[in-house]
Amino acid sequence: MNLDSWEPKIVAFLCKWCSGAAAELAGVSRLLYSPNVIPIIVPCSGRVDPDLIVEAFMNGADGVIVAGCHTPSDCHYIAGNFKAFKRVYMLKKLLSDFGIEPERLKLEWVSAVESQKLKTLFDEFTFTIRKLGPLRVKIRGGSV
Amino acid sequence: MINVKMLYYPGCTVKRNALEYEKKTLEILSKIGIEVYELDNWYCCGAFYSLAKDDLMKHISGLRTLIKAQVQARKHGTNKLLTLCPMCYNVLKRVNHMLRENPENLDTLALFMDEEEKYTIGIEVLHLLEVLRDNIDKLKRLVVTEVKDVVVAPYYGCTVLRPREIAFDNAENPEVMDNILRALKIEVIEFPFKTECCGAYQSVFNRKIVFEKSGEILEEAAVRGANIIAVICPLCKYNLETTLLSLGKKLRIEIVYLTDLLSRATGP
Amino acid sequence: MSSEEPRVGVFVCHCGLNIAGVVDVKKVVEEAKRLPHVVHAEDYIYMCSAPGQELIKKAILEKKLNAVVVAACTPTMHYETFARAIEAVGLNRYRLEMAVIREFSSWVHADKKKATEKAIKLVKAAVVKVADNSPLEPVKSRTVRKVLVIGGGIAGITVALDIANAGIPVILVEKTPTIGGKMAMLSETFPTLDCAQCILTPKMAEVARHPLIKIYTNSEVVDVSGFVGNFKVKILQRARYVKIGDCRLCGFCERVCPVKVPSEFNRGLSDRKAIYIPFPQAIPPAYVIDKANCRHWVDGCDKCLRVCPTKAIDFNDEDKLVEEEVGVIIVATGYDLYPAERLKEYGYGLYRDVIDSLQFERILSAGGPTKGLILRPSDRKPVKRVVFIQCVGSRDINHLEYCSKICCMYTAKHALIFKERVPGGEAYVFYIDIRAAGKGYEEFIKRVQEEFQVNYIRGRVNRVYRDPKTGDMVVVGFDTLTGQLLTVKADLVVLATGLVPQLPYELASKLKIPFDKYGFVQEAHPKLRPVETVTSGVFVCGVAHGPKDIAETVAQASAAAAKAMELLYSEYIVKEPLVAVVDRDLCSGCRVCVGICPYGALELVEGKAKVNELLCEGCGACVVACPSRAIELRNYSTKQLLEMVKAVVK
Amino acid sequence: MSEVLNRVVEYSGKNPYACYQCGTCSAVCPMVRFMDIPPHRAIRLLQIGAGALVLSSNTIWICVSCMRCVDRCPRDVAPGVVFEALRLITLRQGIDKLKYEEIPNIEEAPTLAIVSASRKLTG
Amino acid sequence: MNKPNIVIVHGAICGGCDVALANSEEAISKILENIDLAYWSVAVDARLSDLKSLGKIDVAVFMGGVRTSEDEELAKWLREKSKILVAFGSCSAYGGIPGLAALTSPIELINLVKSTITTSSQYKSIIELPKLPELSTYRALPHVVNVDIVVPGCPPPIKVVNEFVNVLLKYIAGEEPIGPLVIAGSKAQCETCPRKPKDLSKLQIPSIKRIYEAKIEENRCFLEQGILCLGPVTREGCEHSCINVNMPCTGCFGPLPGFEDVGLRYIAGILALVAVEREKELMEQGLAKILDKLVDRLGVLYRYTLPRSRLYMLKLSLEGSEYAR
Repeated sequence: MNLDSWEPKIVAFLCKWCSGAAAELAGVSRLLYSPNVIPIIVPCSGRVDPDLIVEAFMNGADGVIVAGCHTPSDCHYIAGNFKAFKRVYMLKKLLSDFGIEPERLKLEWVSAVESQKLKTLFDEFTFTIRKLGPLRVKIRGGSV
Repeated sequence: MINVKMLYYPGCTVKRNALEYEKKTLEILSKIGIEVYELDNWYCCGAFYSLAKDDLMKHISGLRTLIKAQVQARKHGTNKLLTLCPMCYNVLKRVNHMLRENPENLDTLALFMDEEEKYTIGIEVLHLLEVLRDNIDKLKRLVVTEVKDVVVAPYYGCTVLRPREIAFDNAENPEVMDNILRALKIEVIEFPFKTECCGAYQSVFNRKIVFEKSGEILEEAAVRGANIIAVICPLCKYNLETTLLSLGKKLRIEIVYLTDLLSRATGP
Repeated sequence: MSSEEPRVGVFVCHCGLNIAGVVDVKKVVEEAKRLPHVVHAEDYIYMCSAPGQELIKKAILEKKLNAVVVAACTPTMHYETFARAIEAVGLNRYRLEMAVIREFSSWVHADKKKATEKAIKLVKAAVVKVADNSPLEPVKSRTVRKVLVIGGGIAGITVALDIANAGIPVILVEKTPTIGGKMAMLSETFPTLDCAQCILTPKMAEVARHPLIKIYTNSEVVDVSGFVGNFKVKILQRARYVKIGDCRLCGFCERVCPVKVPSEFNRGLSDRKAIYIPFPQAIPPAYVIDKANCRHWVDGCDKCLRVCPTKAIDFNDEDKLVEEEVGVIIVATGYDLYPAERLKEYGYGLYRDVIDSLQFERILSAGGPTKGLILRPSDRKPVKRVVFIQCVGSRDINHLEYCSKICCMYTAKHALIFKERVPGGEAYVFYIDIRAAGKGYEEFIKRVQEEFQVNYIRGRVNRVYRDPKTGDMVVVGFDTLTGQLLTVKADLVVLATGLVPQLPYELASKLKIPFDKYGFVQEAHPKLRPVETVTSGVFVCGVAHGPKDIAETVAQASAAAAKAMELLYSEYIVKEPLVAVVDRDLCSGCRVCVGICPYGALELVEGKAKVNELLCEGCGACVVACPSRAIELRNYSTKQLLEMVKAVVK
Repeated sequence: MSEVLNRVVEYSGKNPYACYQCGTCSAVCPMVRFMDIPPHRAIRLLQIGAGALVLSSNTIWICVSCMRCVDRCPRDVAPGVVFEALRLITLRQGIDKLKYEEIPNIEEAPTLAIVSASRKLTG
Repeated sequence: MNKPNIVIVHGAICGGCDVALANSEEAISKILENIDLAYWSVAVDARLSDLKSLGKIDVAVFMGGVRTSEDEELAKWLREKSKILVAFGSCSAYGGIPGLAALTSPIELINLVKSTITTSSQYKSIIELPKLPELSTYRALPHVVNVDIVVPGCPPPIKVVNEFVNVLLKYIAGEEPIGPLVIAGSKAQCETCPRKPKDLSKLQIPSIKRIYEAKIEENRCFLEQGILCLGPVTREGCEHSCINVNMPCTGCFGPLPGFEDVGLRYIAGILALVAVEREKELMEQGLAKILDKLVDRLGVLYRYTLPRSRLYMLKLSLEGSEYAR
């Protein structure tokens, strides 16, 4: 792979109510941020299956962001954010168990007004991934 | 009776200015079945807890004392470290607390120490008042004489009750000493100046302040009919007494260590 | 999932230059055309305009599209517009997806090439999702036209009356033996100085005689199940030992009762008997026996029973568990005062002449323990000098971090009434800031300061203690404006204690309503949905939601009533159908989903999980949690999300 | 932000900007009447970048770290801790505020008074 | 009629599977009756060369994981040669316990063995390790070649062994194998768990405990007692021999159909449920503290399935291994 032309691929799972709304606000506020981050809107950070994150890595993502509403009480679905926390916390540990940098996965709470925080998150995460370099995947995993 | 063991840290002032306090205290403790072991080669506690975040160096002497206690704790089979002087209590307990809250500081401090073993934050720092409070029933049983004609204003000073994270009673209206005295049938007055500042170490360079602060305490106690102020701190005692002298014995009031009163009630 | 092969149309909007200025829309169209399932793609300057919508409709009909992706702004802006457009030509609205290429691309990136690439990926994701979106119909259920109001203070009373007057039955549950709440304890109300009882008691009486309001006093809600429109609640009605209809309030029983205990209503400033009525205008108008203190259960005393002329006393009365079905629940559980004894420096609990604000209300009240005379509690000496201390507990990280909002005003009111009643009296108020933002409030404060010459001291109090000679309270404080240490001797010290919510944790979790870190109920949206909670069908009003005064409470209560009626106006509850569904063939009955669902929407029926579509809010926590992958979220299925992930990274 | 304020934040870990000037510290301070600047005003001066005025006052040297304002401060600004930082700014320049030879009663004073005073007033 | 033949071949194996097969009289007698036992080095004295000399193979049973180049070669040869290939036992099917070593490099493993050999020091310098076949990337059998039948279990219980032989006989009778067929249920252990609660209330996991830390109540769901049980993510079909002796399921029957990765399902479902009632009170730090009590993550989550996990696949693909598929 030509490292000069390499661009980090980053998927950001944003919950519809807080971080997704922050992304909309970032748009309305014309905050320029890293185009490497592609958002996928989900109902809640609690809807983000660890499988989705691994799927992203397996298909060539170099980093994954999960963003939800602030704990303890901002979650539109009462406590989906805590579920996301537990899942991401364990998945990060597993990633490092398997020898993959856990920094490639980031969980952040971003409220609907924190568009600036979202921008910073996207930019800084892109920078982090740029430093870590590409996560190369040649062939996909399969099943029986 | 099964004796409770405790390590004992006297500190400089007790050994230099308050030997009588120590003597009476140790007597009382032995009466209630507490065996104390004075730390061998005890070291300065640090005298005043440094409040700065970046000033870890100043906690070294406190830590060293705690490590000494840890070593001797194994020998005597107790992790309790008794203090009489409120300043020693304050510093040691706060160093202990700080290490418990920020264990990473322990690693930094360890860099300054070559000989000592690693501190496991297992020492429990106690002040005399806590020990007496926990043995109040035993104290009651020891009463042999009614201490007559004595009206006491309990005086706690600042350092056993502040800051909140090391306090064993509410600093705005503590009741530990009041309860101990009442348990021994000694008359105690309602005294709002229990924790008013006596002037502290200002006595070495600004005696005017000490006279004014301690004067207020003395006067309030006198107005409320006390003839004794019970203290637990050698510095408070010194400040109150020098102030009393400067007032020319106008007030008929005596400054007495708490344990002195206890030993009056419990007999020789 | 639709059974027919997806035929997707992609419509890329220029949004003038908003999108087209950065994103190469033509290229997006070209790329879209190459995607699987896509049979049509085109761009237009304003898709949301009438001609734009016509374009979509025409394409649907001509190309037999069965799914549509509009690549434009956010769905928040125009989902409804396009959904209606496709519905107009017979397509289900859930067969529409929007690719947000404006807010997520053209507006946030300057690099045209990268913005275009990203827009293409967003379109790809939308296409794979819409291809698998099921056409759905809204979920409907019949509603029970009845409302449960929890809490019988001014908030609960207002809600109950508003709703009952509109013809909907109300069940009002109150924990204490009477409705009226804290407002019944107040003397006068700011800023108009109306007598609280005079405005409240007629409302209480109206509640009592309203044919559509059923009151449960001495009662608590102990269980809640069901969902919006169909709640089932269990109410524990504690035994009163006095038959409400038979009691004639003659008071004979009270006179003969030998037990005296401090009166809750007068906050300990006077005594009551073990058989008592909290205050003369209590609703329901009947005595009550306080079992904990009554001697009947100790030594068989039955003096009251013997003198009761109507035989209203029944020692065999028992606690009852009542079940009710309601469509809406309104939480109006109110507040209590922060325990002032936690602030030892002020001597509350140590000195009888240091009292809290509600105690002072009782002293001021004509029906209170001193009949409205301002006497100090310790020796009933007339009070000549009062010190008020504000922010007792409030705005303090050691106690309550928040501002309790009403204390500035009620303290001013206290000071005013005191000055009015005690000619030549002196009043001092220690304060940090004066918060008097309300209609007529600032004027009221100014009046208190100018006309009544209440001495406002900007600063805090060191401590309060008693002068041993005079028995006066000594207040030592600091005036920050002059830098002076002040000592004020006073007959009485009144603490403006902060408010703490009273909603029990268990009840909140049964109602599935979140609360903030202080215990106040969290509203669904702080601006736009201030009386709704996140659980549909549960509303909140009054101090249970946050500190507020009577006027605000009443306004919020009426708002909650209106919201409840809006919900119950229709015979059916209609809900978004984006809910979870269980594949019962895959479910192994492990109960993980039941445990993880925050709404109690899942239960096990015959060993398999089942979703209650009316309770499910569609968060998807269970979908992820199901170890057997037996649960799917409609139109957010794992398969769809996996495909979307692939679409954006490959 | 002034240099003094920066240093205060660094040494003490407390944030003077959290102060809303309620005056609790000045009310509870046992030494306030001997200070030329009362504690709450010292914090205010830090907020407006006039930390130098506080440094040159006697306030920080009169404070005996009794911790009363630290316990009672409703905003955790903890003036008593801030003052320690201010003392250190001077002491770390090698300026001592106590001369042992001038202690009048050094023979009779309890050891802890002398040690404490040197801890607080010398570098 | 010419009897079809069967060969039983070993990869990396402890020998438990042989015992399990031999232990079932019914299975053995049915095999002997209907099939010609052409090769089983554990039971019938034979060498690998005997196997290689067989003209045809109808059924090949592979026990153990694929660890060495020799194993791999053998597996590929069997696939080519036999009509029906069976992955027998959890090692063969999912990787099994030796699969936990997959994350450690072969060189590290060899060095570890070398460093722990104990012998009197005077001989130490002259001791040499026997020549070992080259260790390669650890894989389960289906990972290397396609298999027709999977017989899970560590070792497979008698019931499963018997069922397997019945299936085998059907195939021999002419039914085409519709592989891969797993001789187990398609639902989770919870479906048949003897501890299934009567009232079917919601599941709550208060904390995480290791087995020695708790007095485990019998007849109560392990998870409710804070004991991590892999039942919800594991195929049913075993005889609950662990659960019946008050031990939680460790997952030897492998993942449920439809997803490969036991660990990911577990963190998504069961671990997300931990302390669910106290989330707001514990906050993130508190929850992290509880989750940290799961110390041996791989040993608990992937005891039998690590080589088949998606993260292992990802790792292999990152290393550029040809086995990442």
